[in-house]
Amino acid sequence: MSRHVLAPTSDIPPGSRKLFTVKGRPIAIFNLEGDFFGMLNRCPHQGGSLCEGVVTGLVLSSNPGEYTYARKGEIIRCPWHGWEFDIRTGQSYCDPERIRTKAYPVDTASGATVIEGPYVAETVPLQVEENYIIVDV
Amino acid sequence: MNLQIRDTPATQTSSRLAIADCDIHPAVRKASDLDPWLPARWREHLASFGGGRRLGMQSGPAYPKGQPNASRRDAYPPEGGRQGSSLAFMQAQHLDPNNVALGILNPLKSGQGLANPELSAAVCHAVNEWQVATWTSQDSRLKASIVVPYENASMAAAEIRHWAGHQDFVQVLFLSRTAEPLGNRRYWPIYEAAAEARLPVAVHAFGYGGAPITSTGWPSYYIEEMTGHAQSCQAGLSSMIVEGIFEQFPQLRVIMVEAGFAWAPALGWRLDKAWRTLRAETPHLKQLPSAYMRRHVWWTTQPMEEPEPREHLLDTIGWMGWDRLLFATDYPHWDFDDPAYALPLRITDDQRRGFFLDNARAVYGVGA
Amino acid sequence: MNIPGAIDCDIHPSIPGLDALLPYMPDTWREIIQIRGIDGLNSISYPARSPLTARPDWSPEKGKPAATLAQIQRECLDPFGSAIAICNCLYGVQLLFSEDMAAAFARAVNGWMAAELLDRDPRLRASIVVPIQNVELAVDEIERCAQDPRFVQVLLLASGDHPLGKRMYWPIYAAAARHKLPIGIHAGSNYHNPPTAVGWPSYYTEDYVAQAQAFQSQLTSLFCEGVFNRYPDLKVVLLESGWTWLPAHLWRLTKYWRGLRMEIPWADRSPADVVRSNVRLSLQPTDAPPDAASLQRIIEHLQSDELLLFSTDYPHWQFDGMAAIPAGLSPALVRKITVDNPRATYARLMELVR
Amino acid sequence: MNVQNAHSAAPQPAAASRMAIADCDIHHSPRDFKMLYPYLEPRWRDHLDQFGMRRRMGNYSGPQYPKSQPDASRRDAWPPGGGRPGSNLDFMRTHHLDANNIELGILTMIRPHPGGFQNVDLSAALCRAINDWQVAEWTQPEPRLKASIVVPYEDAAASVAEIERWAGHRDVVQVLLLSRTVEPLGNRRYWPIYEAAAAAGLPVGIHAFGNGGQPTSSTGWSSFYIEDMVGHAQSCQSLVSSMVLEGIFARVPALRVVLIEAGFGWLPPLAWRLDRNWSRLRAELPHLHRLPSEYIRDHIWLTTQPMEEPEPSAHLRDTIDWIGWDKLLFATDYPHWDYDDPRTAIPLRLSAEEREAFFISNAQALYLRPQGDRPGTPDSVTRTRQKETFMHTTPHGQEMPR
Repeated sequence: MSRHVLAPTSDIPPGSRKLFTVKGRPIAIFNLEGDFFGMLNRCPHQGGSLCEGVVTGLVLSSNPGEYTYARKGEIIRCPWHGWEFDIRTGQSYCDPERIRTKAYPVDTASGATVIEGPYVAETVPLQVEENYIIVDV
Repeated sequence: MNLQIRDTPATQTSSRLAIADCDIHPAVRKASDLDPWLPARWREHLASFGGGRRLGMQSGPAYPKGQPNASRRDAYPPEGGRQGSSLAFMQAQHLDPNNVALGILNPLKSGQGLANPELSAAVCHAVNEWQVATWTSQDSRLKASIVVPYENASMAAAEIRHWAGHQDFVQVLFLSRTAEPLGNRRYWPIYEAAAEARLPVAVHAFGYGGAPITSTGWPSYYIEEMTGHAQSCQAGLSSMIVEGIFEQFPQLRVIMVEAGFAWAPALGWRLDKAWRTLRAETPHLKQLPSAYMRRHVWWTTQPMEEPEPREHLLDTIGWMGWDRLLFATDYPHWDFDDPAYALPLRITDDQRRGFFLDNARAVYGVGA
Repeated sequence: MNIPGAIDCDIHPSIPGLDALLPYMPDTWREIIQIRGIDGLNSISYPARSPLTARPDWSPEKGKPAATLAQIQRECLDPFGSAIAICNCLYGVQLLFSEDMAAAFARAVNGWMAAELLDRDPRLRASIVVPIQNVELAVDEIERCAQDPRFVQVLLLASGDHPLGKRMYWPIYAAAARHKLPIGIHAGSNYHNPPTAVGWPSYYTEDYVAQAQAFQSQLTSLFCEGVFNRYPDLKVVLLESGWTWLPAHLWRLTKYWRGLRMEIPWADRSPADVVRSNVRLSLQPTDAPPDAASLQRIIEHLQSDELLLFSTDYPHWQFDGMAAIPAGLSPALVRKITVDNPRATYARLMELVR
Repeated sequence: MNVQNAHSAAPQPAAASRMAIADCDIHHSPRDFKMLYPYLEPRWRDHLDQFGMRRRMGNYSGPQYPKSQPDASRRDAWPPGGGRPGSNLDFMRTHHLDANNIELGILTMIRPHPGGFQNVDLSAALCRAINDWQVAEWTQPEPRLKASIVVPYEDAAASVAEIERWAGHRDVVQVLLLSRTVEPLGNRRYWPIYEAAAAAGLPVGIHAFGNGGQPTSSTGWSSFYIEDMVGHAQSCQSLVSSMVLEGIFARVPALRVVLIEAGFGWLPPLAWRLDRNWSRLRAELPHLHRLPSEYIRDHIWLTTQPMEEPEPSAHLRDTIDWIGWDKLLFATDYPHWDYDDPRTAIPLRLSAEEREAFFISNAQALYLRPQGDRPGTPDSVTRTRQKETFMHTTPHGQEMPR
């Protein structure tokens, strides 16, 4: 496993996402209110590109006919079959234990730290005053 | 409605006006009466599977009737059997005392509307044979209707062509509640065959189309079903007019049977009004809808509407035309109209004769 | 077969005729029925003489099959050795349009059942026929009959005016749950809708085959509407459904649940889980190929040995002789189907069986 | 679609290295409905402008049950230049045909399929227009695509005329109906359509959906879209029963039927149920000379999407064994949301022969067979296997009327 510097945090403002390829793997990075999360961009069902799905909340119900809306912006729906995944964990809503897309730990670090290493920065130009998104792959 | 004390009806047949009764219901005494004309394959089929229709009950009506067999309690033949099953008793109770000069037989439970298309055709054919053998050949006042398996047009047309030209058959019979509205093209081959045979098409209320009696679902009570036939028949007649069968078959004549008639003027007005606005949708129509109605459609009278004051009915008939109504009793059913009481109005002799007899003779082409 | 303690979960006594019900009706209805000349309420779901309606050796010369206690004992209870048999009366009460008339007929059918059969053979139990035309009246009838522990289930038909999951029907489920009564859904229709989703067929055979599709639709509805979320202990028993359609149906329903869960957010368990906890199916007919190997595979597809409940479907002609249990089932599974599963399903059965 | 991923995506092998496949359910549509107008007589353009389509349901446009995604489509299938998914041939080529190495794509027009419109003359006119449009704008520019002709199926005579108009056209490989009809599809009103299709050597495709005016179940209208979708399996079971039992396959031995987008897992239990009940009730159906399952085996094909997804997935092999590996036609349903991806759709390890049959050769055999060479019955080997799986012995004697 190695740590990869993906982009400045300012590239992915809160509520947005971006797709990267790291070690040949497509990884989608999401910014939820300043926290960053990464998941393999492949739906475990049939391989749909999750990053192209819609970010939604979760409609829940404790009783038929009652609707509660929770976790606004924290769920990604596969653009093909609409399966719902928790951006924070990669778990599917319907069957969280068995159906999940791989989650990758994401961190942020200051430019100064990053320049110290040991990170794989690939093509990202680094600046001391910036913060960077780091993923372990 | 029936509160007024009426004159005692005339008792002497000879002194009474001869009438046509355009809706008489003959019945089989027992199911096996049809056996002579039903191939063994279908007798066995009926014994095993019955005659399934598009309703849940194996036999009998969807809505329980008001009286057994929906018939007058005084109409059981003395020799036994159900009401309407004895020619002798029908003659004695109805044809002779009411001076019926022309009686049109409309058999119900005749194989029409059975789900199995070939069974429907086979039973209809047997019923037609039975009408001749049991009724019209025994009493020349009676004329028969060709019952046809109308949900299968090619079979129905074949049955019409089989009987075309037979003196005892004066119309083709449909039931009103069909699988699709009556103007639909699936039925056109039947109208074509009827027009070709110069036979009017009678549409008798009832039937087994599988759709609820109202457009808003199944009501709860028999009274709602009975009242509902008027709405159902308006829908059927609108369909025939708007889909253009009278343009396609200019010789076609249609008789609405046992659906009442007082709804006809308002329906005509509504059709005309809507068509004036919407006629781009139906460019195949060349005249006002009411004009087709006026020219191609007749109504039997029973169950007569009974407004108060009674004279309002004169307006209705005036709007429809005195040549459009064909008197009918619905014998032996419980909602029978007695000719002595059915039209207690001051009208001209011509009107009376047309209403009770001449209109029927004209439409059926049956002379004096 | 003759398995000690077997519980036959689906037999069909016939109401001998309309006259048999009159003693169980109040004067008003007795007179109305006579004055109006009402026929017996016989549904086209089982034409009187169709080969399926009664096995040849269970078809009397005169009268109806399974219409007397003696017939039922001689042809069904004694030879199969069942400890208990549950009577599901398929009289056409559900076909009626008048809610009040339907309620009167339902009361009469249940009254007849208790007096003519349950009182006279301790092996018999029955399902409550309800006037589903009016949910309040149906609940009243459940409350009335539930006082008698020999009524062990509420009986509904596979096709009616609306899908059974609709909330309008939930008071029925509340009453059933209150009294530990499973809901038995039996093949049949009130024919207020066409018997298939594509219209009216020409033949009876199509109608009967289509019953399996009706059960599939009802299972979809019960799951999607969340009936078991609200009534987690409620059991639904699909009676005379053919049952081999179940695995394939669950595959499809589960697939769509994964994609459309947000439409029915209360659906928090997979359809297969819900079926395993809440739905049971009677054994006859078993719509399977004749080879035991295929049947084994189908059973494996069920992924549970708790779903099937033994039934003869007497007097319907589903098998010959004593072959009520299809060949090839393991003895352990036969024991589950015939004894353990019915006992686990019908809570009220155990109150009397001990 | 705020994501840029030009160089990313899953590591896909180049199209050239992937197996060529057939996709037997691709949904194209005009970018705008009015793009059909040039193919339509002025009388009907005016009519549509004023009166709309009238399709035996309440909604003037759109579906009865709101879909789960816009236009019921994959979110990534909207053409970059605008227009609805499936409306841009160039984008379909790069996004789907090239990417998935589709060698044979069967177009199935359902957006709209006018076959069930209440006004039968409009239905016929719009069917003609759609057929002219799809040949001119889709199959002629793109030879990998073949057309299914839409026909006004509630009017058999008009349908026959349309079939005869296209018979022998190299771009036309199928006659297309929808599944939810006014009466069950085995009803005699539809028989002239089957006879004409068989005479023209064309299979009849029956795609799930449509509005016959009946509720979506035998027990009335359901509440939810998921019920509508799941319910197609029930509707299609009923229509298969109808076609088999009402005797159309006995009457037209050359008829081939393809059930499209209705699933297939339900077919074996249905066949068992049909055989079982026919053995009991066959006195009602003397026009049948063989077991229902044999008619099914010889005359019915099914597209695969939406694939059943049992767990464990090995159960799917049983199902396909029961149906026959020669009867399934791979389909994606592109661009719809319940699309099946050819890379992941079938969760089984297939032999080379199975893979070939499933993904392409079954479709080629069915759709590309030269004129006049109709398969009346499949070869005897598959038939024998069939009998072992479907056939139910009759309890009262083994003899089948022939």
